[in-house]
Amino acid sequence: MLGNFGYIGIFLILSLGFAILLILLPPLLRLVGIVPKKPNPVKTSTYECGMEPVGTSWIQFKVQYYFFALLFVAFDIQVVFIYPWAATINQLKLFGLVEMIAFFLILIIGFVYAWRKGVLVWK
Amino acid sequence: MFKTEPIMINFGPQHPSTHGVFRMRITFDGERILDLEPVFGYLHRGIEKLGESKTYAQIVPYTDRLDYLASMTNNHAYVLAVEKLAGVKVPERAEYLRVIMAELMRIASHLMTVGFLLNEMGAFMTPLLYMWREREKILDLFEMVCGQRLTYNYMRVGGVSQDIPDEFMPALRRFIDEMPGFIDEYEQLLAENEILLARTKGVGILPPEKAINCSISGPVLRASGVKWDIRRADPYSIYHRFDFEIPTCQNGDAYDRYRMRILEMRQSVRIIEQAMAETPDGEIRTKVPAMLRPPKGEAYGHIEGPKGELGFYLVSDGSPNPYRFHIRAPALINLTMFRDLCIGNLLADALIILGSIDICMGEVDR
Amino acid sequence: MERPYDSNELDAAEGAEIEALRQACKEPYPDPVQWLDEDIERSVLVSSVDYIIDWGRRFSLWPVNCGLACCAFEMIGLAASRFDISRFGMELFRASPRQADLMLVAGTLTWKMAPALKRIYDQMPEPKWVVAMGSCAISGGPFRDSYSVVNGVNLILPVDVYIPGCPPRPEALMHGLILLHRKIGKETFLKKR
Amino acid sequence: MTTPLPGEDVAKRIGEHLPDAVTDFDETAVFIRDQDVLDVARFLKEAPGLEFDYVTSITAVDYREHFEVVYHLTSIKNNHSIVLKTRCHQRDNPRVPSVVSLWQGADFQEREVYDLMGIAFDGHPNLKRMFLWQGFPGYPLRKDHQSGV
Repeated sequence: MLGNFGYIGIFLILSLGFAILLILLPPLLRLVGIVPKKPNPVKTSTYECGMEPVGTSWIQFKVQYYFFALLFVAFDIQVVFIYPWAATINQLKLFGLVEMIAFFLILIIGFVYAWRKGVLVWK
Repeated sequence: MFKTEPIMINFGPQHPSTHGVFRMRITFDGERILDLEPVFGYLHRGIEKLGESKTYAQIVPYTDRLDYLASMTNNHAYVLAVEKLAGVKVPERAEYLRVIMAELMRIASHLMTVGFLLNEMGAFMTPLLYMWREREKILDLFEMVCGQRLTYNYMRVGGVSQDIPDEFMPALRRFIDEMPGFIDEYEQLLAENEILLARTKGVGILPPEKAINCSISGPVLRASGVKWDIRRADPYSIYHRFDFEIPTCQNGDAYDRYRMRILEMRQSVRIIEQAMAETPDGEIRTKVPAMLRPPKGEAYGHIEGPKGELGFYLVSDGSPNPYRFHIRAPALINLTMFRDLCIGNLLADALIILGSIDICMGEVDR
Repeated sequence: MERPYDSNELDAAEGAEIEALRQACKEPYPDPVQWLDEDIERSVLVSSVDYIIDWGRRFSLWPVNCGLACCAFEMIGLAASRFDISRFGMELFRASPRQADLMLVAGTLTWKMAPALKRIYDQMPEPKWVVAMGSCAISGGPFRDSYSVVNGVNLILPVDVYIPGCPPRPEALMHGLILLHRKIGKETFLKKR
Repeated sequence: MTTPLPGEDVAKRIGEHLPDAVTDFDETAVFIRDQDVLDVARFLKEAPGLEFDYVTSITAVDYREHFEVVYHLTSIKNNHSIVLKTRCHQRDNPRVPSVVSLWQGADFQEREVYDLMGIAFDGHPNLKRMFLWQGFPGYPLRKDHQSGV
C-alpha cells in the first residue's frame, strides 16, 4: 500500500522523466543517425522574413510591455489555483465556492485598477 | 518617461499577411509605427519588356498572370485596349459573355479580399474557408467555360475564345440564386461583429481629396466618398445597358473599405442577372488575323477592375507586336498613400490597412 | 523622421548580395536522389525502424508558406476545404521556416527574391525537402527570357519533386506530394552510417 | 462618358498662359517642352475650366532618337481627360521635372519610369530603383537593352 505520498512520488518521477526524455531526445537521435546533422552558419542566424536583420534588438523599448507581462502572470497563477479547486469542488461544498469568489474578487480589483490607470492602452 | 530607441524590422517578402512578396521596412517605437518604407520588385518579371516581343494574341496569357486573383478582368482590359487601337467590332453575344465573366471575377476577387482581411484580423482561416467555398463555385463556372481554374486566357481580340456549354446557364442560374443568401450570411456574421468593428472602425482614414490627389481608384476611392467608377464615368463595353448603382461610403476607414466589397458583390450579382437574361445567340468572335497589325498610333483602354482602374497603354508601329505595352496597375498606385496612413498607427492597424487596400503582387510588380 | 538605418546603404548591400548570387548560380543543383548510394539504389532495403521513421515524417510534412505568385492560390486552394491536404497531415502552412520541413516554392522566383528564398531554405531544420510547383519554379516558365527571373529554382536550391503546370491543378499538386511521400519512404539512415 | 478634350483647345489655353510651352498638339494629346512640365501641370490643375485633379498614368516610350514621357490626366470634377506628352532628346541623361509636388499619385509611377527607362525626375523626393536591385546593369525597357542579361 503506497499511501498518498507514494502516488505523488510516482507522479513526480514520471513527469520529471518525461521532461528529461524530451530534452535528451534530439541529441540521442542525432547520435543514432536518425536526425541528420548539417550545421550551417545561416541556419543559426535570426529569421526576419528572409532578410538580414539590421541593428541590434538589445534596445531600450517601452516599459508598457512589462505591464502586459505582469497582468498575464497574475491571471496565470489564478488559473493554476482554479484547477485543484475545480477537481475537488464536490468535497468543499459551499465553503469552496465562497472562497473562490473571494479569490476572484481580489484579482478583479487589481484588474480594474490596471484598467482605470489605462495601463493596457498603448500610448 | 523613459527614453526609448526606435528599431527597424523587415516585414519582408516572405510574410503571411503581406498578400504575396511585398516588403516593408518598418521603424517602430514599441508598437507605434514611426516610419514605413515599402520595397517592391520581388515579383518583377518584366512583363512589359516581354510584351514587346510577343504578338497581340500572345500577350493575352501574360495578362492572366498580372493580377492573378482577377485574370478575367485583366483579359477584358487588355482586349478592350487592343480593340480600341485596331478598331475591331465585337459581336453582341461576346460582349454579354465578357460582362458575365468580368462580374463573376469581381465577386471572386472581392471574396478573396474580405477573406484575407479577416484572416489578418485573427479569424484565422474560418471566414476564408467560407468564402473559398463560393470561389470554388465560380472557378467551376470558369472551368466549364475555358478549362482553367486560375489563368483563363479566355478572351481574344474581337470576342471570346469559346462559347459557353449548355449546362453553363443553369449552373450560373443556381449560383446567382444562392449568392445573395451567402452575402447575407457574411453580413450577418461580420457586419456587427465587435472585433471587426473595434479593429477597423476609424483605422486608416483616407480623406476624399487626398485619395484623388494620390490617384487612388476602385473600392478604396469609393470608400472615401468619391463616386468614381469607370463603368459609370466612362462606360466601356455594354455596361451602359445595365442598371446598377455605384455604392459609396462616407468616412473612408478600413471598415468602409470592407463594406464596399460586400456592397459591390451585390451589385455584381444584379448585373449578371440582367446580362444572363439578355444574352443573345450568334457569333462569339469576329475574324481577326492571328498576326494582327493595328495601324500606327496609340490607345489607352481602361476598365473598372476589382482593385481599381486597370489600364493598358499600347503604342503600335504597325508591326505585329506592340512597340510599347504599359500597364496602369491600380494595386501599385493604391499603395501611394499606404505609408501616410500607417505612420502613427499601431503595427496591427498597418496590416489591417494593407489588407483593406488589397494588393496583388503580380499586378504591383508586373 | 530619423531612421535607425540608411536605406540607400541597405539597398546597395542587398543589390550586391543579389548580384553575387546571380554570378554564383549558373548551373543547377543536382537533384538529391544521390543520398541513396548508387549500388543500393535499385534494391533499397528499408528496415522496420526506417519504415516507422519515414512513415512518421511522410505524414506530418509542414510546408513553409513561400507562395510567390499565381501558384500560391492553387496551393491555398489545396489547403482549403475542397481539395483538403490535411488528409495528408499537411494543413498547417507554417510562416516561420523553423517549424517547417517542406519548402513548396509556388510561383515565379525573381533574382531579387532569390537570396531571401535561399536564406529561408538554409534556416529550415533538417530533414527538409523542396517541391518546385509550377513551370515558373521549374524553368522560369512563361517568363524564361525575362531579365529578372531565375530560370528554375534548382539553380538556387536542390529540388526533390517538380510539378509541371501553370498553375498546376490541385489534383496535380496532390499527385506531386504523393510522389514526395514515396520518395521519403525510401530514405534509410542506419545502413548509411 | 469621360470626354477626351481636343488637343487644340487645351493647347490654345495653355498657350495664353504660358506662351512658348506648347510645341505641338494633335487631336487627343498636347506636346510641351520638357522644362515646362511642372508649370503646365500646375496650370492644368488649377485652371478654372480644366481642374485636372487626377493623374491616371505616367509612362515613358523610347522612340530610339528621343524619349517621350506620357501623362494621362483626368478631371474627376468635370469628367474629362487629356494626354500630355514631353520629349527629351538627350539619350545619356534624360531629365524631366517631377510633378509629385502637385499629385502625390505620381510618386511610384515616376519611380517606375526612372527604374525601367532611366529618365530622372528632378524634385522627386525619393528617386530610387523600385523594381530592380541596385547594381542591375542598365535600364531594361530601353530599346537598346538586350534582355536576359
